[in-house]
Amino acid sequence: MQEIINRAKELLADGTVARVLGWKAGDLPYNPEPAYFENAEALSDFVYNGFCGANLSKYMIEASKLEGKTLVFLKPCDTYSFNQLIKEHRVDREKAYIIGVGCKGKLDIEKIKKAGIKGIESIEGAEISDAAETLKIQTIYGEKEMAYADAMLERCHVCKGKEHQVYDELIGESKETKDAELFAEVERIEAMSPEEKFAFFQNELSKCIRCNACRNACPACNCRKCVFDSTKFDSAQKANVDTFEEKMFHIIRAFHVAGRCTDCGECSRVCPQGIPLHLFNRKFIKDIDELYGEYQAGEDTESKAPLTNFTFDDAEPSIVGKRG
Amino acid sequence: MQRLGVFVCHCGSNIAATVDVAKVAEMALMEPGVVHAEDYQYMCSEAGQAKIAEAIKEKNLTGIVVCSCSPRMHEATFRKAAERAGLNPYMVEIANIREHCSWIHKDMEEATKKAVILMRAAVAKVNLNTPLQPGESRVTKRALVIGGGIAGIQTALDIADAGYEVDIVEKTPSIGGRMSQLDKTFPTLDCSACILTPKMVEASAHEKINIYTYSEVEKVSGFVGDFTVDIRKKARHVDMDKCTGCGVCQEKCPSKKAPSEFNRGLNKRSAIYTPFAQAIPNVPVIDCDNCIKFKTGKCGICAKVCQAGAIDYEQQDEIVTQKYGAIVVATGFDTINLEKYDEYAYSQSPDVITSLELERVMNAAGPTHGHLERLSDGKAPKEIVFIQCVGSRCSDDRGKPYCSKICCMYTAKHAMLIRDKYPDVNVTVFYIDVRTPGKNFDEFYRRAVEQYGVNYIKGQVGKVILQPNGKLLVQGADLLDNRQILKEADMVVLATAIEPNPDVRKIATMLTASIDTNNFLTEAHAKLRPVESPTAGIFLSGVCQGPKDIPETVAQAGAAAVKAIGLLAKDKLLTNPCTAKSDELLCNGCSTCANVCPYGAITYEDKEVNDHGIREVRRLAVVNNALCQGCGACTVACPSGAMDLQGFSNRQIIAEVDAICR
Amino acid sequence: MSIENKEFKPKIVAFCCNWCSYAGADLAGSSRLTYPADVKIIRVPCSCRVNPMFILRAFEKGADGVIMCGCHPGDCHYSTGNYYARRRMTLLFSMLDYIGVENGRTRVEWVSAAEGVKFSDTMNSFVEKIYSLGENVRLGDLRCKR
Amino acid sequence: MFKIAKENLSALFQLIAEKQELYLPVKAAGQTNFAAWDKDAQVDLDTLKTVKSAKDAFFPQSENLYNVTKKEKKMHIEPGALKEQDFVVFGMRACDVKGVEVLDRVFLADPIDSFYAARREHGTIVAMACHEPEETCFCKVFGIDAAQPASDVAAWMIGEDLYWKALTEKGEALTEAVKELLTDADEAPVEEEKEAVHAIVEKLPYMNLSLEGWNGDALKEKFDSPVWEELYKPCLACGTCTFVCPTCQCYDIKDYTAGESVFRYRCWDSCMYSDFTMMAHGNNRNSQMQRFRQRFMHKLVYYPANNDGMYSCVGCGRCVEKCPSALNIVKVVKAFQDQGGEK
Repeated sequence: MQEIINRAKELLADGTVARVLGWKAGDLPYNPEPAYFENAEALSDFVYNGFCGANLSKYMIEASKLEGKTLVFLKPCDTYSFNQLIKEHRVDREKAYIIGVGCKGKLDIEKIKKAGIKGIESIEGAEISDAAETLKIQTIYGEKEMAYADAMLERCHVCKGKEHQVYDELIGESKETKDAELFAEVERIEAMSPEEKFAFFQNELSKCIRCNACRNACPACNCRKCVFDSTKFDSAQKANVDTFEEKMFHIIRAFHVAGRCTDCGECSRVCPQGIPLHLFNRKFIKDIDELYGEYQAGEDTESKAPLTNFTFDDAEPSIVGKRG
Repeated sequence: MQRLGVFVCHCGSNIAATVDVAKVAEMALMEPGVVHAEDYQYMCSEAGQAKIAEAIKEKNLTGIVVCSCSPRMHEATFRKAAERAGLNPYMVEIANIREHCSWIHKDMEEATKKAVILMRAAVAKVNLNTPLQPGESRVTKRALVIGGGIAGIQTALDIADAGYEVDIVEKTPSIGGRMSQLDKTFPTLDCSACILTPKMVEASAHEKINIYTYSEVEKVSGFVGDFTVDIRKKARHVDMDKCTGCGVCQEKCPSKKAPSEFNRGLNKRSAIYTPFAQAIPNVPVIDCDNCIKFKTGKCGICAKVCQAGAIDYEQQDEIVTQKYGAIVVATGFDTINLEKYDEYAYSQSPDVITSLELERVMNAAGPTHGHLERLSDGKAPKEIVFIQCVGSRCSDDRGKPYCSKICCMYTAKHAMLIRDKYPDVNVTVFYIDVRTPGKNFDEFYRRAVEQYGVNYIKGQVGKVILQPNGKLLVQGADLLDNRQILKEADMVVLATAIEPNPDVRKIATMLTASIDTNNFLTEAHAKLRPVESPTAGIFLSGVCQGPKDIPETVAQAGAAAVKAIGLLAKDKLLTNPCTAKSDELLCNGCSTCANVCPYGAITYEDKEVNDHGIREVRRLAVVNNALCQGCGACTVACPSGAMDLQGFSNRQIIAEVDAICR
Repeated sequence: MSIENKEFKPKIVAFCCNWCSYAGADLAGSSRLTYPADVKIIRVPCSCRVNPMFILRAFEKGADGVIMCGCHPGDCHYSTGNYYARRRMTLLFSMLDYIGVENGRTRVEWVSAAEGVKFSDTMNSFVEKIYSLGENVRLGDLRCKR
Repeated sequence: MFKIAKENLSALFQLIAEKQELYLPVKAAGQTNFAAWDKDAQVDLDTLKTVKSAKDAFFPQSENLYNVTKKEKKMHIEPGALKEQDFVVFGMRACDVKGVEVLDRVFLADPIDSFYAARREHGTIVAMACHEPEETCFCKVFGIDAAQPASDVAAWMIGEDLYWKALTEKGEALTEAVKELLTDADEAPVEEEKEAVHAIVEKLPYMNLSLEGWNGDALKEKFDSPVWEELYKPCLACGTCTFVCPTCQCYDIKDYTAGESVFRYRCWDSCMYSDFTMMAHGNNRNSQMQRFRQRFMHKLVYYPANNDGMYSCVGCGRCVEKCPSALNIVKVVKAFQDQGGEK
């Protein structure tokens, strides 16, 4: 981490960048927040550890409007989002100085708490430099332990890989974290009967409180004004009823980001109700891969997105239900 | 709030027999905004239209719904009627209660219920209609023809004769195209050059025609009536103005090893060359890849021998930018590559040739000076086998699924000419079907069989084997006699499938003209608009649209010219107002809409906006109304809903959905 | 066509492109080829104008089936619109299937202006399917059912 | 003081539900939220904080105000039904109970919100003392005793028993109604439990948070502080903090068109949303900084100014746990301390 801070200070000092976008230590062991640092002194609060899950690429939309370059720290998966934003002309590559930072999987405080660990005072083993496989958690109610992997965000278990897709320089080592099949969960649902599928999603979505955290955290949901906030479709209802609105919202949201979603997992990370929202996006990713050829949004800034592309012999919609 | 009128047509008994029209009118009065409703015998009649006009004026209507036949039938009628009464024509909606209701339902109650719902949907929509004004755009009175074959020449001549400037852009050093490579033409056996050359001369001499040979279209922007095109004039290294066409340079050129394109590579040409004797312009080009001066820096003989001093080794490519009102594509065809058809021994024996190569062999200006001889040993062939449908009508991916259309006739021509000139040569034709629709075509084919004794065998050839004695063993089947045939031949001629010129893909992309799976340009309507591209202002001439023979090509070239002339004759174009429109405050500038626009109608501008007090410069989508055809692809691609389609807006369609589902 | 549940009158929305399918529906009409009155057609310029939101909206407001018809691939009046529509609808239908909406409540059919028979056959078979599936309870908003 | 064995709780719930509606923390799809009880419900009294607070019981996220039905061209208006059925909310915490008091001051002040008033009238709150407060808790900062909820009935889960004490008339009535399942109990274990909880509370990291300088008079100096400009930056403008908050009370009124009738309903809104103060002329808060500032100014300055110094934050810590950008009211208060915003 010191290496990162030193480099940031250098780049600030030599005028390469006007500010630094990174994470600032929180007041609890697990709540660092995205933050701008304007000078070397401020960087004393800089932190980069296992709880820095937030994808900073979306913040670069606003940062692109500022004077001068912004130094931004991106994890390997964040760089896909950044590329996608370049493709959509939402960020200015020239305004960004990207340091790709290593990643050994990001932690999910919800998982730690779900394991019954509460009253947390400190957490050891979450530093990027730690090689520890186990988190040592000091709580008011005694010392607890949890395997690092068990506390990892879902997305890290199906990691796309630790290669940065876009950067100016790289700092820090990464560790492979993929230990699950990307589409395993989707396949499990696909194998259900329609009644089971419906019950599953009804159950999950009835938790939705329409807080829009998924949307607002999503780097692909970067519309200046969301269609669900505008009058264009008469769709700004905001009601929390357990029948249809959530489904409409989540299906359309997934559809709007289909072919653009890099599967960064922010939607599921931020959902206060723990709805596995990535299951929507990942279903589209799986369909696109199967029907139109493998496609990874954000791998480049040029290729045609699957929904703005076609081939003459694409599958017919009637293929739905015919596939195994 | 709108003030709406609803007019329910009886259509005699066509509607009234099944739908309670009075009830529909009565129910209409319950709908929001409706202040007037009536039914009438024939709404489209003079009297019916007068009723509409009267109601519009008397009740100050802001919009109307006509419940009648299909909008495809009378939407225009009622729009005009409304316009005459002072209403914007786009404030009219039609509820189709005839084709979609009275004609298909028998039960009156059921049909009436449905008619009411269709009426409600139309009322719900028109409540959200806004007056639309067609835009205007200017027309540049100049046409571009891409391709200088017979199609391009004919189109250019017809347009020029109508008094408009025309530019022809031809990729090769001369106009003339494929037709210039042909020896004779079916079914009259005229000499191809004899009928083509006068056309070439006429085109080059025409004061309204400007020919860019050895040039290619580099970039196209703009839209119908106002295209801007960059044309790359490739460096010829010969000054067009100075050259007298004497030909000495070509004679003296020491590099004579380049395969002659004109003769399909069957013989060689010099590095400085005109493709053929009648070339227009009669100015050679230097083929830098084969020129010793360009390769080694030494030589320069052509410059020394040129008395006109026309040779210019320093010449560079030049870009000419020109504006056009209409563009005609006439890029023609080529024969397919035969590498996937190894069974015919094309790559193994020089005596297996394509039909186009045979044209050159039989032509007096060709590699054999018109003598029919084997290219391997120069001997006169005694046995010639023609194989039809090589790569045409093919069900696998080696060839083309379509019929190349011209092969049956030219093969009959070749067979006939050979039998006529060399009666001792046996000619056998293996065919799947013989297709001879066309004036005097079947008579021509029958003459080949009956008068000239050409041996036609219905059946396919499985293999051609090059034998050690240099002869070719043709293994085929006679399907009528159901037997295998082994035939020894001196020459085999392959009726090779034709395909659109490979460059057409690039050109289609530049023009945003669509092409089909076989790379043929798509017409706006297969039957009713066969020479227009779906992209306004782009017209199709010749084989780029589909396989054709010469008379058809010339006919289509004329038709394309007429369509282009029809466009150029206008001073201004009215544009369809039902176009896409972007809401500046919602636009993300993400380019998704432009990526799906088939017309290239969407561009981006950096523009300052005032978004509720926040002033900033944003990248915004701008729709060119002259280019936009109103398909709506962009509206769905746009995630924020910034892009909407006027006349079929999101809210209008949703209002219809709601009205139907309520 | 056998319709057993006589009480159930489905609401079916058909989006038809102006150039092919709407004309095909007109041809079905002028050929007097019947199909149930449950089908109501909405005219759109092209199948690529059909937003998934329209389809979900129809279900939300109580539709029991939604069908979209357009020009055959390759024949689009706007040359490529239906290719985009095909991908969009494939993905949307796949998602609906994934969340447990009965297969068959949505359909895409390519109907040319010359295919009046195909249009009426399509509508007949689609309506029959919707009758067999019964009322749409999984996607509707309850407020619309009161 | 009464008690009931833990194993008899389902019998208690059954008994309550026979006469009244019963809402309590129920675990569904992995999360615990207040929901109506039924015999299959997975009641979860161990989770300290439900994701959403119990606010819904009195101020539902969406609530129909009236229906308009069109008959021909005439409108028929049918007001939404007021709550008539008695109900019990079981398992709220001390902070959430205090949250209801915050709502009361808004909705029961003139003009009285009849929908809310009806729910308050018919609702009885059984609140549970916290057994193991968590690091995100800071109710004590607002003078709340986690071990002694100020509800109709206060309850303590101690060992295998739930201790039960009615504190109000409503509480007495409920106690009477379920008396058959309760047995008399000694207060001593409860006092012991309270002490233990108080001891834990003292150890919590936010215990020493000082609200000095935050009051109704601090408007100008706080409003104009440059601190906001730094603080808001990570905010994603979602409504998570608002919707999990037990005291946020803003709502929007919208129409839903369903066939022939229109439902006019209200639903929670969030001051974090860009269209929150959107009006015909535009928006008077057109930056996220202004919106962000609004939420905390309201909780710590405007509300106290209008409510005798009472803050509209109860220290439940839900926003601390749920903010996707790890922002929260504690960080705001601390930032002002650090920056000397109140000096």
